[in-house]
Amino acid sequence: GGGDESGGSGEAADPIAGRPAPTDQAPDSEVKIAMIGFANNPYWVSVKAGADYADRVLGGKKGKVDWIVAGDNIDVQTVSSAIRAADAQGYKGVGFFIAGEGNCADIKTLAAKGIKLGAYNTLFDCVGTSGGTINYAQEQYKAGQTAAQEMIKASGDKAGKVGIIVSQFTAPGSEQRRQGFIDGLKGSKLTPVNQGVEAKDSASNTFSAAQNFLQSSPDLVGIYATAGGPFGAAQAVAAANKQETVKVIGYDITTENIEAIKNGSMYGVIGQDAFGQGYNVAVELFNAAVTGQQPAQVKQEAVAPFVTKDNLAEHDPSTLPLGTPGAS
Amino acid sequence: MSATLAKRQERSWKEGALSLVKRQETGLFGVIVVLALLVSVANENFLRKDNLYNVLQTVVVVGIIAVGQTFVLIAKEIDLSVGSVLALSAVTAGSVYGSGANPWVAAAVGVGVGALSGFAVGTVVVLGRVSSFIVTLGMLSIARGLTQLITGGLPQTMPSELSFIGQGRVFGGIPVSVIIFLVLVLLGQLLLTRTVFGLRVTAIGDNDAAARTGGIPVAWTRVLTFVLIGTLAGVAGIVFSTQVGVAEAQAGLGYELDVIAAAVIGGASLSGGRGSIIGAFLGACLLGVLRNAFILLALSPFLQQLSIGLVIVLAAIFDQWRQGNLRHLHPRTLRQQLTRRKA
Amino acid sequence: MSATLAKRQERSWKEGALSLVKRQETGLFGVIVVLALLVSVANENFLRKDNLYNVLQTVVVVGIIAVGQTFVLIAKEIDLSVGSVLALSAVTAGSVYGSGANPWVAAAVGVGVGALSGFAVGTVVVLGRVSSFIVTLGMLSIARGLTQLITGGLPQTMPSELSFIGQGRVFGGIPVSVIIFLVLVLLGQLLLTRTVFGLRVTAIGDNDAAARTGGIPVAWTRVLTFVLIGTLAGVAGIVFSTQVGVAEAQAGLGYELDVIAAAVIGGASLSGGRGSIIGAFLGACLLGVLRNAFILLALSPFLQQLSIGLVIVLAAIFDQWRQGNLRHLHPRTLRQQLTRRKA
Amino acid sequence: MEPTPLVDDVRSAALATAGLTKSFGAVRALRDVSLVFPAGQVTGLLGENGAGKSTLIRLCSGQMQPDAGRLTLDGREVSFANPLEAIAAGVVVVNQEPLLISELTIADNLFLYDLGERPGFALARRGANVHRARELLARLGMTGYLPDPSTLCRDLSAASRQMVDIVRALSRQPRVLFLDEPNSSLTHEESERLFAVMARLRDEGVAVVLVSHRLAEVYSIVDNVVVLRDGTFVAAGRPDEIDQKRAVALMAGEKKRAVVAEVVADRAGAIEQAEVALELRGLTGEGFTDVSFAVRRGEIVGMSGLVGAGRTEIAEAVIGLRRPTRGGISVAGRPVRISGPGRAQRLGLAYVAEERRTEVFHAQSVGYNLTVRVLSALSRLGWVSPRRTNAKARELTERFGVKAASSEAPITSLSGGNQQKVLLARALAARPKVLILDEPTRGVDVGTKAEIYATLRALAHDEGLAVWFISSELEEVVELADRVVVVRGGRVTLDALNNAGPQPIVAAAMGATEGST
Ligand SMILES: Nc1ncnc2c1ncn2[C@@H]1O[C@H](COP(=O)(O)OP(=O)(O)OP(=O)(O)O)[C@@H](O)[C@H]1O
Ligand SMILES: Nc1ncnc2c1ncn2[C@@H]1O[C@H](COP(=O)(O)OP(=O)(O)OP(=O)(O)O)[C@@H](O)[C@H]1O
Ligand SMILES: O[C@@H]1[C@H](O)[C@H](O)CO[C@H]1O
Ligand SMILES: [Mg+2]
Ligand SMILES: [Mg+2]
Repeated sequence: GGGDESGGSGEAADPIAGRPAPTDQAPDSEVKIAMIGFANNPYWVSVKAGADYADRVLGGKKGKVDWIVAGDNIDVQTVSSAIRAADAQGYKGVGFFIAGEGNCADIKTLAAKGIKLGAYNTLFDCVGTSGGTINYAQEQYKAGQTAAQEMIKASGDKAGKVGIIVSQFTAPGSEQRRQGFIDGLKGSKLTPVNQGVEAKDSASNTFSAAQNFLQSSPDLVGIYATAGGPFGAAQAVAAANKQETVKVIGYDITTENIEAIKNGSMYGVIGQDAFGQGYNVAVELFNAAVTGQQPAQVKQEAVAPFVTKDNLAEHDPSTLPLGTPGAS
Repeated sequence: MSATLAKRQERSWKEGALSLVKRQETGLFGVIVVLALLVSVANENFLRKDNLYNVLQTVVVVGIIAVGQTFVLIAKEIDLSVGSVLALSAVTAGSVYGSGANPWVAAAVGVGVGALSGFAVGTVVVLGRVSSFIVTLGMLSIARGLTQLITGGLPQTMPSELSFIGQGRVFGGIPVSVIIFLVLVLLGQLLLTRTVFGLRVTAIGDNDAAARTGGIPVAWTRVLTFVLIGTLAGVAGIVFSTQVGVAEAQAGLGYELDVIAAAVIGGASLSGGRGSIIGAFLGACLLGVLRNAFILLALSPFLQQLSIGLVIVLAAIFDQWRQGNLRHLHPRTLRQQLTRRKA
Repeated sequence: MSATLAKRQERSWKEGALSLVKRQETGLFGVIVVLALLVSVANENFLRKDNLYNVLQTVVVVGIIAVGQTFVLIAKEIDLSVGSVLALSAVTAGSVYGSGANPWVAAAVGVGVGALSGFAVGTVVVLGRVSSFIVTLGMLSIARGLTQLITGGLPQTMPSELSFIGQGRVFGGIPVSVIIFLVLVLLGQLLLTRTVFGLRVTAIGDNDAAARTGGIPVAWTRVLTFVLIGTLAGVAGIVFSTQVGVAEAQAGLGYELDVIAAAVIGGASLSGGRGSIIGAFLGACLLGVLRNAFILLALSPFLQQLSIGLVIVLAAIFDQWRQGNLRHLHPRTLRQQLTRRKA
Repeated sequence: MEPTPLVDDVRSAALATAGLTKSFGAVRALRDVSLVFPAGQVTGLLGENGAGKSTLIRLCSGQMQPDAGRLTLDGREVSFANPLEAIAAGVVVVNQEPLLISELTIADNLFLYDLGERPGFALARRGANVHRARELLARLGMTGYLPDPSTLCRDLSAASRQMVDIVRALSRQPRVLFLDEPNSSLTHEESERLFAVMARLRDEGVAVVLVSHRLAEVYSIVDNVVVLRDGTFVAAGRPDEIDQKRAVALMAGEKKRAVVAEVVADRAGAIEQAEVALELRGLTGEGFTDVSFAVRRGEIVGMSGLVGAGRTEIAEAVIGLRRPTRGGISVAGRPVRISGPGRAQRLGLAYVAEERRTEVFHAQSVGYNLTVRVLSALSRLGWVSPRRTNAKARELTERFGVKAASSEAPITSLSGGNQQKVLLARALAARPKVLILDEPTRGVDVGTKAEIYATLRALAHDEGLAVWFISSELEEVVELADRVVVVRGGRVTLDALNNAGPQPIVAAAMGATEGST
């Protein structure tokens, strides 16, 4: 957990423009928000940064945001038991990475008890219908389609094969990105090598999967990685010296991916406002807990910029102020 | 005099009925109580009824299978395939339901698939004379592969008619799944200590030759033991998937190790013959309490993983110690041993 | 006559040097060749030099540890902690480097941590008399927990000076990691069959009592065996992490089962005393070829998992058969067995 | 207070064997044995270790199938495919090693057969079984012989375990009851109670067969004795026809005595001069007390005694596998402390343990088995030289006449006798000063035995090796030893030149009261 760190660096901070503003209403007593996440790839750095920043912003308003790492296996059960434990600890709001529709069962039971629940990373209709407060994420299917169009462009409209690497077939977000991509390729000269290979958000697994694709398909023109560790695929392409012919498209504006974009081994990534998944969700939960009001929209779509060498300057978090929309 | 003797013997029988399992279980229970008190000092939420139900609910799935694993370990075998079989049962139930079947039929088919997997494992172990470690290692892959083939990797919706199994609560808030778990633990303990089958399992694990000459159907008992754990994995699969309403292909990934840990912490011996269902129950609870405590105390989940590992090793060392197998660790003996080692 | 006898024995000794391991290995090699031919009919890329290197490269990590696991299995022990120890070594190296150390020192510290883990396991096994299954099950959790504590779950950058280990190629395209692997296999085979240590490992696994009576330092040899596999897991961790340039906390998750599968397919016996490093190498290759074939043939990745499970079970059954342990499966005997089972 | 009958439905029967024969590879354990075990009588089955008594019992009770021969029960020919069939017919055995489930209670073990007969889902009647067990014990007059039947067998002493097996056998309504050394771990008092039960069974018409090496006790109950030697039937008769002395003579055989006496007399002088290679002074430990004797260079000491006398423990203490609590050991005149087998080896002691099963590396080659103890000598810096290993293996196979296809042949492809030669060769590979052998020819055929004897004699008498062998075969001790040491109950009861034939050895081993009938 990060309660201790946020205590250390917890001097007050100003809200970020262009993001939900904390309510002016003052709560009677401290309002604790739990943000449940994981720690298996660099994507989480930004989510946690958002949650920690929200802690500093809300600190002056009797708000407190705790970052809780639920474990190392991202699945419905693990998330579910972390949500229930947060409830048992008396958190007024719980934000969590939604691992599947199954987590809506918890939203339903806890919302009925008056707890505010926020889901991030993937959009599900059930969040709203179960009484959730906010569901903040990129529209993943659409992102997949974007990736397909960029891939077609990048390959110069040549015919060829594309390798697909997913986190797990059972991870809904990753799966929507895969579906969107496959549908997006329809009608083009690009065809997927197969349905895809699982890499469990690991750069090393992504690396070996990419290697297999490079070897098995001499007509490979692209690799699409839907989840954590896409820079592993870039490494494989660079190791095979095929940056020119094989374009790698992945997700998340992380240090490692930016590095790969800079050195040319990766063509581009799609962002998903990971910072906002921590910050926006925490602030909205706080507001709802204090005011008792739901936000206008439960389902909120995050911006999903496509970042390449050409527009990197507008999206590089290392050169922009913390929390700038579009830079994570 | 004969009457008092009879009474004394009566009492000693009752004492004896417990003595088999006594020490490991009381030790374990003590550890859990101390841990719970410590945690509740730091966070008064721990001992809230809700949280305790919550803890129990998180151990249900591992615990149900640990009941079966205890039988398997007592029979001097092991089953590594339980996590995959759990998933296979769940997605089978989901997809049978998806193809239009009655929810109860779907659940029954799911559990049946678990039993069948166990039967397959048992048959190969008995007829192929292959160690169950290897057979179930293979089954772990096979069942997972089948699971993914069935689902195409996508979650299967579970019938909402069954959702009370995983989500329902009765008697003022006790989760139905917890009740199922407790009933299975009780039945398991009875099956182990009070039925012909249970004693057969103990016999074949303790002394295969004696069991054979004693006329016990050794091969068949072994097969049935695997059928039992397969069935329980199937039940766990239904509980697991109705908790969240969907059956996922990666359900139960890596659970085999948790299940074995629970059974071993509970006193089951890898060398067969010994084990206790109540012990396995407490073992599963200890793991659950540890996990919950780490979340409640806002400690790193990584420390949690580390300490679970330590608990497993310590439980095993404790078991060796209470069996008097650690006398060689007396300082004097140790010195001798060390000099001899160099010899 | 004595001279010709001597010559015959000379020759037969050399033949013999192979004979111990011969059949499992030739059988395995045959299976791999047939499989390769079949795949190459469907996809001519398979037999391309590049692809073969690629296959080898994907098996390097599992293969290196399988060398150690073979020793451990021969000593009648098992090590489930290898995947976690791999990760621990890798992230230790990464974070030592991150704190400013020389790349080589970092790598050495990483490998050293692997060796130390092995030493810890071995010591508990020998002194605590706890089965290595349990100790390494605990270590699996402990090392993974440490790994995550060190990294906070985030990848550690590996020194680019070491990237040639995972990524470099020499002699016209042979990956450096493959060369490291092959050298370790060779050294492993020599260590097993040509050194006092290797022959002692065989002795303690084959017959612990006889080894003890024969003056072999049983406890110490056992500890060293775990140090060996720990060290190899450490080396594998360095290779693994330099392939991608980062050491991840979840590296090697679940590898223990792959490693055991490779060793067992290669002829190592869970009952100790038997096993072959070349066999383990081939076992790892078979798993690699299977995985590669499924990609090349664009078959479902799910079928792959299923068929790997089948291969594990079939390999074990084959092993039982060639040892003549399946005579009871003759139809007549079988009938008797079945009737007796009911008895 | 008249006890109810032990056997409810007495249909007394006699068991007869005709031409029973059984071989284990080259070992002919039983040859053409025809016998009758009459109903209503106790028959004592006598014979040296390895005479074939247990084999005979196994053949009669379905535990093994004979190579040839027939069984008749009550005049009807029978054959038992497994022990259950034999039990069903009333032929029940109390084995030398009780087969119990340690984790179940005494009651569970007494009614273990129930578990096979009743359906698996049925309740196990554990409580009822405890009552049944108490009743059974009361009926047998054995309450108090055992802890309460609800006790786990894991917590029982060796004697109680033995007693559980006995009670279980009695509960099976035996018509023919074999007791294979049932009292070896029982105290005198416990044996007497057991004998009282046997007497009652006899009176109820059961055919009781008793194997025991405690002759005095046997003679206190038997109606008949049968003597086996080397797997053959030697004699049968009433105790007054074959008294204890005669039985010992029949069991031991009379041959070779003269020859041996001469040989030993010949060498006695030379040996007395030789220096002491190994000496035990008052050695005491678990299983043996105050053991003192010496082995000189060039001398073969044969250690005799009954199974369980504690000889193995003495040897293991000398070799460093056990820790003596008192007393001392000297090697070549120097007092030494032996911390483990490695140390013993460096002091020039070599040891071959009694069971081949515990000594052979089963999955390995002949060459490996020959050289495993001298790896250090065959290696440089930890690397073993295949050339030198090879040469060593070849030298050893030739020197000891091991018949193997090659030194790379699996050890399991060798006959038992050749495996035994491999073990002997392995022990000698390190060129020890003292060779300690526990049962060196157990399960070895006659021809190979002779070869092994010749080799040992040559090593001792020509090369000055000190040999100490333990043997339960009297003939072996008489034939091979220069000096005999007899152990009984963990104490040395005889230490003398081997020139008086078998009788004093048997007497010292069994503690038989000489001349009593
Ligand atoms: N399963 C077996 N395999 C090989 N040889 C055997 C086997 N069982 C017995 N023998 C051999 O057969 C011979 C007779 O053995 P048996 O056990 O019948 O002797 P015994 O008279 O019961 O001796 P003891 O008094 O030591 O119990 C011995 O030489 C023994 O080594
Ligand atoms: N580990 C032990 N602990 C306690 N008692 C033991 C142990 N091992 C053996 N004994 C007992 O010590 C006595 C001597 O047994 P042992 O087998 O050594 O005799 P032996 O003379 O070597 O017989 P054998 O003819 O079988 O070689 C027996 O009564 C046995 O039950
Ligand atoms: O893009 C994100 C991250 O890559 C993370 O690995 C898990 O979920 C995906 O949606
Ligand atoms: Mg016998
Ligand atoms: Mg002995």
